[in-house]
Amino acid sequence: MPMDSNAVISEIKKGFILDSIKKGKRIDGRSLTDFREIKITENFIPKACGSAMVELGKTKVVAGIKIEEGTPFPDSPESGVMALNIELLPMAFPTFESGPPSEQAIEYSRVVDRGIRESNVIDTSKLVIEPGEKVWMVYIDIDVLNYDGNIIDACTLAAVSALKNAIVPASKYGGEDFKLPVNALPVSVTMAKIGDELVCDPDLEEEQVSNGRITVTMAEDNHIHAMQKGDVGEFSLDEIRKAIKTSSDIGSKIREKYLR
Amino acid sequence: MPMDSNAVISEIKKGFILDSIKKGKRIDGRSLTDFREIKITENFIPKACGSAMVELGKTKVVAGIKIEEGTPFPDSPESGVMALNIELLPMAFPTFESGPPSEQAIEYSRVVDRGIRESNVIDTSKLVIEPGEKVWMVYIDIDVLNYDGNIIDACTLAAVSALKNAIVPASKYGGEDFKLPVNALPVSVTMAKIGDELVCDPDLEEEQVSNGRITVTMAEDNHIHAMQKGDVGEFSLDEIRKAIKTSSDIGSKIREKYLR
Amino acid sequence: MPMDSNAVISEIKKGFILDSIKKGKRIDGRSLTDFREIKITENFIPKACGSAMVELGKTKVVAGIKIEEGTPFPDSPESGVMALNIELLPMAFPTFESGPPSEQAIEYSRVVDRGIRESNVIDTSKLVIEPGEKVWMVYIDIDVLNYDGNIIDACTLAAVSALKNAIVPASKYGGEDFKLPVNALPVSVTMAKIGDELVCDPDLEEEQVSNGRITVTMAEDNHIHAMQKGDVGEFSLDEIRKAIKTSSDIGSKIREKYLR
Amino acid sequence: MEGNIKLINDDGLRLDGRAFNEMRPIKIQTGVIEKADGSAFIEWGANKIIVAVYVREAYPKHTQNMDRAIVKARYNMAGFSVEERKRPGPDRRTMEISKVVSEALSSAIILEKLPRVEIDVFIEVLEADAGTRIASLTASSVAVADAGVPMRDLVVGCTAGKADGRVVLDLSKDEDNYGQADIPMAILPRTGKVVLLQIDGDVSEEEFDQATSMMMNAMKDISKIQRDALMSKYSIEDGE
Amino acid sequence: MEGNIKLINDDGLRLDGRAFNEMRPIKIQTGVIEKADGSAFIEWGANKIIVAVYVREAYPKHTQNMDRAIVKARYNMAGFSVEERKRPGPDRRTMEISKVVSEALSSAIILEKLPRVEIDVFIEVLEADAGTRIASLTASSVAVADAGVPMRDLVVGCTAGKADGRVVLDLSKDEDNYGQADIPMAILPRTGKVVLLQIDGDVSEEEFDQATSMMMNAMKDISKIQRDALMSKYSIEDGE
Amino acid sequence: MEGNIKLINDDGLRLDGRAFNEMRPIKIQTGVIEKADGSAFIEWGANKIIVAVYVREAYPKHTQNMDRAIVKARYNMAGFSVEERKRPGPDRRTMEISKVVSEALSSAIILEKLPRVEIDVFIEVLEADAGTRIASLTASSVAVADAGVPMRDLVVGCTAGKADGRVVLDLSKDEDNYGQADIPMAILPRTGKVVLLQIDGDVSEEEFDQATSMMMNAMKDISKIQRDALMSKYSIEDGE
Repeated sequence: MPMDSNAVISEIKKGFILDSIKKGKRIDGRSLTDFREIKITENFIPKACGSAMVELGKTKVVAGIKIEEGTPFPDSPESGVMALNIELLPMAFPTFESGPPSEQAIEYSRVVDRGIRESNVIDTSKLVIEPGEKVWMVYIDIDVLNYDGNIIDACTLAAVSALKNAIVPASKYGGEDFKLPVNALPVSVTMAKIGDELVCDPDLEEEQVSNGRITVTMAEDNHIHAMQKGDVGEFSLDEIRKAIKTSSDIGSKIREKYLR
Repeated sequence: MPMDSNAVISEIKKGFILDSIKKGKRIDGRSLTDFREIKITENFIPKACGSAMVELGKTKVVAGIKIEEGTPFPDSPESGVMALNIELLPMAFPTFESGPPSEQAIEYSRVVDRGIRESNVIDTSKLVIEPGEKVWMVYIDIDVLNYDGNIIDACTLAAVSALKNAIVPASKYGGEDFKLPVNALPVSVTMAKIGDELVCDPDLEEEQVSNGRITVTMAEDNHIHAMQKGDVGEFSLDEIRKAIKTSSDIGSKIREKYLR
Repeated sequence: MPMDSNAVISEIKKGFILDSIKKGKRIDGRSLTDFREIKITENFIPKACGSAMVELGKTKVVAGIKIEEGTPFPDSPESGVMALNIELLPMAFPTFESGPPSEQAIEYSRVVDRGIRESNVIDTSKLVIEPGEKVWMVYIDIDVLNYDGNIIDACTLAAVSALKNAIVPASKYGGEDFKLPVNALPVSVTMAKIGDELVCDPDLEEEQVSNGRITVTMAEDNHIHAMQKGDVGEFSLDEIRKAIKTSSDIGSKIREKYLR
Repeated sequence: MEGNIKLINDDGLRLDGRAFNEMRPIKIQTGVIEKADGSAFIEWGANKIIVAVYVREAYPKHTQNMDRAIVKARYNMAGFSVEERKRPGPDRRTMEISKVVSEALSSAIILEKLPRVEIDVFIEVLEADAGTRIASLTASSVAVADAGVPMRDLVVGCTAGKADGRVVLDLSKDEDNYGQADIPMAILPRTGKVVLLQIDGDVSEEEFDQATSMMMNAMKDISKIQRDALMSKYSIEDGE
Repeated sequence: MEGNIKLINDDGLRLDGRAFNEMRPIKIQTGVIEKADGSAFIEWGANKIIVAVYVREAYPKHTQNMDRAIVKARYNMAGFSVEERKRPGPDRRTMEISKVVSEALSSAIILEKLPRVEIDVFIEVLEADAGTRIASLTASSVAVADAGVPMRDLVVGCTAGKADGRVVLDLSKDEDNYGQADIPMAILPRTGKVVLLQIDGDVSEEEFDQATSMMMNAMKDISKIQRDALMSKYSIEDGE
Repeated sequence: MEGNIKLINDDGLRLDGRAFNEMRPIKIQTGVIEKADGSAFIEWGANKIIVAVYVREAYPKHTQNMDRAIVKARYNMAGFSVEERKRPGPDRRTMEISKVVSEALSSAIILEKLPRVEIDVFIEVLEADAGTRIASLTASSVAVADAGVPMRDLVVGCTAGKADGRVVLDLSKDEDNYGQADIPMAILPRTGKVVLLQIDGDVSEEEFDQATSMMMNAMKDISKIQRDALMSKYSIEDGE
């Protein structure tokens, strides 16, 4: 019963997926750059400071934000703190295990974190209460509930959506609540290399037959704020340039449709 | 050689125990409500702030108390701290392992803790040295040295006995030592369901043939301060009411005989 | 392929080593008290506060020192802190594993630590910045890169050499850098009992055929500051006295040649 | 467990407007985790909890009885589920809950029909608002049934407690924090047998009887919500 | 990633005197760990990193594919390797590096020639001065070859980034701390295919192109240093 | 290891009234842990330590020699055993003690008579008052014999040290804290061979000789206490 999320699927199924993609079409009918259906439920967890459930096809994640008072890091006394953590819950897939985060979960967390951090979604310099003493700590926790591929994009969408509706609970500490200022709306676009093609938003089966993954995260400025080549596999520079263009095109559309 | 403390014992022995209990008598001669012989050695560890060794038949536990200065929890600045921890030492039973506490050890700890905490044995509001800054931390550590069943009752007895003789070492911090004020003497009574009967203070073999355990902890007020249904098994409401009565009766006797 | 560092080597090889030692000579040509070639590269890690690479035959270790401001232990407010830690890196030997330090690594660390601490190499009372508040913390970390026997002596040499060239980075905190004062140059001499002989600086194969290890660490005062009988095996009092004399003789020579 | 917050007003109503014996609204939905063998999502007041069940071959351990299924529930709280952000990983409270939930489910599942099988019940509390252990168990029972595991009955649970000295049903967060007792309980409704029961606080025998009769009543309704959620999917075994 | 330190002076030179497209000096030595099957020591600017490789029988795990080798790189930092003393043990950053390095090496090793084999690559950073992941990978590739493992090609890596808004090669520590982007990349030089690539910061498409063409150029030289280090020891497989 | 507390008074007596070569009282009792194969309880001054031994089939590990028994002592301190409450779990000091105690016992047990056997020696320090490692080893040896494990001899131990610059026997807590050296030692009394020896502090060769001859003497008495505790239970093997 247990099946590895990295396992190779049956040769027949694999051939079927590859043949289809060679012809420019995926077995679920999508074009090579189509994302699956995206559904975002903002404020899914009303008691969190901000939250969103994102369904990307059957992939399902919930991001929740907690904002608390804390002390700044000694080397950046005039800066609030942002921490992002993805939990690949054992419920999400047969082979996911309880316990400390796997290398996979950590890689995903760090790629999503970089996309948000480097786009300056949150201006941490505005999250200082008392320089060197007290700052706002923004914890972004993301639960992966069902794993059907492309966790990075689902989590980036969920994190940004949750940040968009987040309230800093200053009244709890004697101040006045205020909306967390959000400066950018980065979108990550992840592509799998299958045969000689790059396909956007791979589902689990596509991930299993792919040779390498590439994620490009861009904000409204169409600059790259995070990029990650992942998994075993190789890309030519041309393929990478194409991936950047695709991210720019598709990412803009997703931003307009789902994040505005 | 290793034998699981939850393992089923031989069918013959099991039948023997069940038959005997059906007739209202246990194989060691006890009635259904009898406890095994109780032996309490107070002040067993003179260097601790309070201590007691309790032998309940062959079950043997040692409770020791350390009282130290510390900082209160942020959400209860005007309250001392009590922490109780049971260690099921690997020496106590062939299958007990070294390492972090098992679910079993944690359940036992929490049931004993609740019985003592909710009876207000210690009035933590009297353990404040400087509100919000400095309070007394009362650590109750209990070592289980030999496991022959009914750890909860042995540990509750040991903890209460140790608290009764505990001294707050204020002189170490420039004050004057004083006796830890003890406001209640809770007694827990644990019963195993064996066949259709409830038997008090089950030994290991009885635990192994039982279908469920129930613990009722009461103080002098004859109110329930902790109750816990444990292990796989089921009880009717009538059985539970009976368990409450038994705890009230037997617990009072134990309190008078061993804790006054 | 994996071979245990404690494993018994082939009976033929073992016989060969034993026979040779019985005749007062070791199979690599050394006399019973000879050390292997010692090579010390001081300041191997320029960015550390002090450092040294030590090669003892093929055994290779790197010691690096970091000195940082910190708070003293509550029970010694007028004393700086020294901490020494040996990592038996998994690269150093086929059976060494990643993860928390093994009992072996901890024993080695503690023996080396005691030799240095008890010789008062560092006068921690001079490492106080503000009594009770701020002191210098001296972290001595030692990486074992290749394990070919006698880690203790290699690490003691590396630690002392690194301390000798260590600079306290006070300018980082607004003061002026100064050389870490070093008061003693302890040398540890480790001997393996092979047959009826004690041989100095055993290599890995000699460790594998030995019956017990003994380390004697002395400083210029020719007093014992650390001694450790290690591994399974037994020594007569005469053998131990001989070990002390050998440490005194050989240790002095090593000190003169390599640490002055 | 005491405070100076008034939990029941002069009209006998609770802070959230409920009567002393009134439940918060409950909704259950099954089949919410596609990869799992069974799953359920429960909303109980502001509690939001998701449960997924995997049925798999048991990995043998020398101390374990392999002639019947092993049930392992793991109760976990999302970082954002509680007032103050929770660090990931189990703690003593969650480990105890995992244990009592596992045992309650074991009492309902026909274990001997599934030798060499492990039933993993993963519980994720997404939003916590008092009574999560019982809401978790109630949903777990539905998720186990949704996975097609043979059960003697669906475990159903409820909580009672004391607020301002009075026995009330289905404690709210404030009542849990400032009340005088907490009594979670779960039963197999066909026989009324109790498979989970804990008390902490101060409860007299009379109060215990009041609390249990209130809960027994309420559990009939909750039981119906469970069965509706499962609809045709679940058919009770002729067991026991 | 921003600061008020001036990283490039009026002559267009960087703080350490390098031109924008100038590498730091690199030295590689093999056979440095006697117990290991292969090893390499790299000095890259002030970085000092040692790598040892063990090739052993894979311990089977039920989820693992045994018809090809498994590559496990473990990147670790010595306590004294960085400005502030590092506590022993992995953290999130080192775990991510271990993963991307493992994957890059896996792309170069002919895994299917080594069924049931585990290739353990232990990386110890003795002194860190920006660019350790790429220096580690570059040395690891040499150490793997030194162990006689069949490879399609030697992985070679390089870093570019942005300092004072300008694309520069082989970031220094200050440029890493106060610059605007970090772009580590590694390729198989025979085909030019990219096996590791990460970006964080702010990089336009044009800047990306500048950075990659600078790195492609530099990697030719680094590749030569690798091959010289291996000398006769390494013979390229007629693979792929 | 230095302080301004005067440890020896003008009459040459120590703070607790003992002469320089006087032991604290020692009591040993066997058969104290019913579930274990062997056990012992030792009171040595104010030290209270309990040891239980389990003899079981060894779980094979690929690196282990299975033709002889493996001895695993685990030294643990109860939370209440020391001045400041100790957190549960091993630390570096307890791990070192576990190792040297295991090795000392291994030197006494006839390991080759018990192939594929693991001898687990669980040591719990209930009250600590200086000299716990030696008291633990002395009791462990009795507990191992109580379990019927074949031994060449009973390991017996003792501690000496320096107080106010003078060699004294069986250090007290104050002497341990404020003295100048600590010398735990253990032997096999039949041959006088040393199986445990550690020193830390400042000890000249002459002082070492004084200390060892004092300890050798004392160990005769301790040895007798061990044998009395075992009484008829223990019969020395005609080994070696």
